[in-house]
Amino acid sequence: MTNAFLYAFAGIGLFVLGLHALVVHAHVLRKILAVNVMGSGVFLVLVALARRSGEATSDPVPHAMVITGIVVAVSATALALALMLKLAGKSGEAVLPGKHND
Amino acid sequence: MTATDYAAACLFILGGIFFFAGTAGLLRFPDVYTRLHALTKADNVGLGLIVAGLVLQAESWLVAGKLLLIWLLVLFAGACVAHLVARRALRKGIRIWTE
Amino acid sequence: MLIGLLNIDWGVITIMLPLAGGIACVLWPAMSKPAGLISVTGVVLAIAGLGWRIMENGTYRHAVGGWGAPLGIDLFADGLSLVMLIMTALVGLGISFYAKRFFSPCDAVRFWPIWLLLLAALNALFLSADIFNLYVALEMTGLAAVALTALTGRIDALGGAMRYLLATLLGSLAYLLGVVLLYHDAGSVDIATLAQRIEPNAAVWTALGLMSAGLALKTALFPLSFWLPPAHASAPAPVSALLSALVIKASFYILLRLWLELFGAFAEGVSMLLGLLGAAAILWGSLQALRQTRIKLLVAYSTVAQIGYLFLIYPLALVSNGMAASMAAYLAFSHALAKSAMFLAAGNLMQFGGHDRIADLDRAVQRLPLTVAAFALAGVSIMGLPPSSGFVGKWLLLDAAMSQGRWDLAVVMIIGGLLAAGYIFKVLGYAFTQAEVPHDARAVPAEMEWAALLLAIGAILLGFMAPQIFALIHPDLAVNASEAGTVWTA
Amino acid sequence: MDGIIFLQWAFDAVLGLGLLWLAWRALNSSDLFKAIVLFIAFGLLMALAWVRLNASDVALAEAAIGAGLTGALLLAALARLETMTDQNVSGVSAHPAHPPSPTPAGSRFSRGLLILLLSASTAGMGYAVWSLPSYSTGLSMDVAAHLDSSGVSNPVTAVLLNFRSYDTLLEMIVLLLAVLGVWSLDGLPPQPEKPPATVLETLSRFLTPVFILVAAYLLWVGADAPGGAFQAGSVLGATGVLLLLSGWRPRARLMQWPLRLALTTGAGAFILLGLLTLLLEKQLLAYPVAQAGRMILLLESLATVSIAATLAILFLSVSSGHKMKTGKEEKE
Repeated sequence: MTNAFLYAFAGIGLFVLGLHALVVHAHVLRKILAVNVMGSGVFLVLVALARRSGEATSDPVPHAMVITGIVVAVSATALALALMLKLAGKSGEAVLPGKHND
Repeated sequence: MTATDYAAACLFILGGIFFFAGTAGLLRFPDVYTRLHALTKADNVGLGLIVAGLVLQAESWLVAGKLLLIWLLVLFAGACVAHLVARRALRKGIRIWTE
Repeated sequence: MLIGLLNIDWGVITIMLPLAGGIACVLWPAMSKPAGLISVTGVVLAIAGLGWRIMENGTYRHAVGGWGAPLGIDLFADGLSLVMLIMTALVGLGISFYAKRFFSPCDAVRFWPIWLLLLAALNALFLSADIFNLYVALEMTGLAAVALTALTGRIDALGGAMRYLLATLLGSLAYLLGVVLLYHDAGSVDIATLAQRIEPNAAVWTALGLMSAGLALKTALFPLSFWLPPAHASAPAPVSALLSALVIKASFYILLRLWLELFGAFAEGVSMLLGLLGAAAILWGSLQALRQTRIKLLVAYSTVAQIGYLFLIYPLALVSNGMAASMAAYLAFSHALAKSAMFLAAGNLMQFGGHDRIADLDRAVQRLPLTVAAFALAGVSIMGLPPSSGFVGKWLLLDAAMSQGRWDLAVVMIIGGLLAAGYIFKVLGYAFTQAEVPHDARAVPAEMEWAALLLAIGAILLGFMAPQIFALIHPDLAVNASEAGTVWTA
Repeated sequence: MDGIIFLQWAFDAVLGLGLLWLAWRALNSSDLFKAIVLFIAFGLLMALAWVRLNASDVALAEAAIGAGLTGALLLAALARLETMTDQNVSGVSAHPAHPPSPTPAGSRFSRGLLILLLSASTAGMGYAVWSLPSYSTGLSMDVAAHLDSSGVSNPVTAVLLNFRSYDTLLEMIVLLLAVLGVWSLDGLPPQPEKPPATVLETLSRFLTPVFILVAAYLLWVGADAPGGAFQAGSVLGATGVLLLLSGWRPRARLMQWPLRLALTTGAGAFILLGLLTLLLEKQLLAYPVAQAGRMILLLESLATVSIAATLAILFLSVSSGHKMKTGKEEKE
């Protein structure tokens, strides 16, 4: 079942696209989107590779892990958005203040 | 393949054509109102045809009922959301396209 | 009676007690402070119980749900986990008593539940034997730490917390991708099972790279340390102490555990790289600390430098002399005590003068003698002067470097010590001199001064405890360590 | 049947490329609103990918949480951000365009270096995935062997609520931490309330009972089929979001201890049950086989309440300055 590898490669592509956006963009909302895309990529690799031995074996453990991961991701996103709003409320823009050699 | 399978396949293809037309309309129509028109009309019928095809193949009445429920919910939500989008567009003062 | 106490499953209690305490704080906010103090004290007792059990029965293992690895999740504790837990409990206790007086009632209601959940997350992390469970514990730790960083709501704290959150999420995701590769390579997420099955192949090497990079980012190893100074310097003082003393040790511990159990056997080249980055961290962090004009930023950059020492263990001790676990645990413990004392002392100085500008300390030594003493004693350990624990830890590293002919690393360590002396005496010097503009001074509660001082004294006393700590982790190597512990008297 | 296999291949390839293309567009479009809408579309395609990978449980969770609630949170945050930046700083306008500005340090050289590094790591990770042993059953055999004594017949639910229930306990704490973190940031200026559209009100009035029914169904069916606490909780949470959008606000008394109880009940039930089993069975969260099904249903029901309350309250906090009463108001 090589189709599983197709999704696994797509997952790696998403991870790298997200990483690129996380580094390149200054706006915090874009960085939050980027982290979410990276997370989706990791989850995709996790579930897709569980199917690489064929249809017969469906491993439920990665599925459960991804559900856990999705819930962690939405929690982190909510906290990040609230922080961004508070930061924008104080500084007037949603970018990270002061560059520290990054 | 049995006769119902062929009938279902025809319904799927027909539904697919409606989806395609709706999407083409969404991309090609000139303003938000006509696009909404293309989207909701075509998608409702398209989804209806596909649901009809699936109902033909359904194993039990329970499954068929659930499929119908899905279609009704999509119809309802689609109508409401289209209304909301159109109203917001009108409030924002987006002109209706006229030739 | 005593045997009954021994049978209690103390390891589970160390996690469930602070969780229950945190939930109690959410349900009854008015009871936050007493619930918090009771939970933290309870955790200290539970860890004492766990330590006793480990000394009696050997390593601790608990199959959650009764399934056992690899299907279920195992809790596991050996000497290394135990020392990290003791570090968390003692430093956490000190910081809790400081926080009791530090926060206003409305901040206290927000601080205690998050701190208790953070404590539970740290205990869960040090007790976990499952790499996916470690990911969940790591995310818990990260979210709690970010929430605590932003507690003041000041703009610098918000910026620091935002940067910290993005860095910590990126680090966790890289770690998780490593977990994914290991699971699909070896079919398990249990560390012991993985250790039997893992062979050095492309997937394992990639997992090694991803996990090391992600955890190094979360531990703030130079040059991935950009997020640390703004976050640690802008948080409220007890939170800075928690972050620098405990939170960065969590990701460091996972990395060390993975190297000890899984990667250490074949990844010598990468350990050299980690060591070089550690050396760079010592020099860069110390130089930056020397340049700072505010105490909290100075202490934060000092953390960047001290993390460097922790990573020198990889080339010096992981492969060659098998002392890596005990040296790392001892150094981490020593740094946790000294650094928490320093941040708490800095908090006292800020409360006292209303600012943390080093140049305007204005004879703090006369008005806050206990706080300045705490800073000085913690500084002795950071500089690595005898008889402090910092001396013993760094002497062991230096000894390992010289016996292996790594003169470059030895020189870096000595320069790092001199630079540390420079930045600590810079603060102490201003504490003795009069500022040009006299300041109003506000009273600092005695408990806050004593909390800092006791932690600093702990950092010194740990120097005398080296043989015991080493014996906990490597019973067979204890002789070696007792020589190390007594070397300064010779 | 070669035709079918080819069609499947083509479908998977188009879906994979579509995911990458949507992600790229979402991350690099010039308008933030457009970026978020593309991200939601990306989430829906992800749900489709989960279905293709035979992971229906994940597909449900992704559609409800990944695309639905995350999307609602993002849009609400963007709306607040725009009013806030418009009010506070005259020069900085959020709308219409936040051009995807490069970081100031981004010279052409460092750009090139970044692209080079990322391409190299893509190749490395791709090779690592490709070189994995081609046959692996993971833990599926272990799960299958013990499924009968887990109390449920849906293996994913068995893993989440029994074999690895400790992960789920910690995950409930992560959700609680998100709420505590958001609350501790209070003091945002409240969003002026807009009168909701009547259509939205009708919609929510009609859909609320349907959603509650669906949530209960998902919770119940989770024992044997795709579904369970997370899917049910997120549907219920979405109901809350819809009600909040149509102008409903919980009464102040409801925001006190009833809300606190709802937020903590899932984690609290896990802890109490854990301690009970520790006392009786000497193992944390080890259910007696005969009772396992009932205990899982109990835990899932309470977890559903907590998840729904958490997601709805996160949306409320992000979308309006409507903050929860923290203890300090109670004291003052």
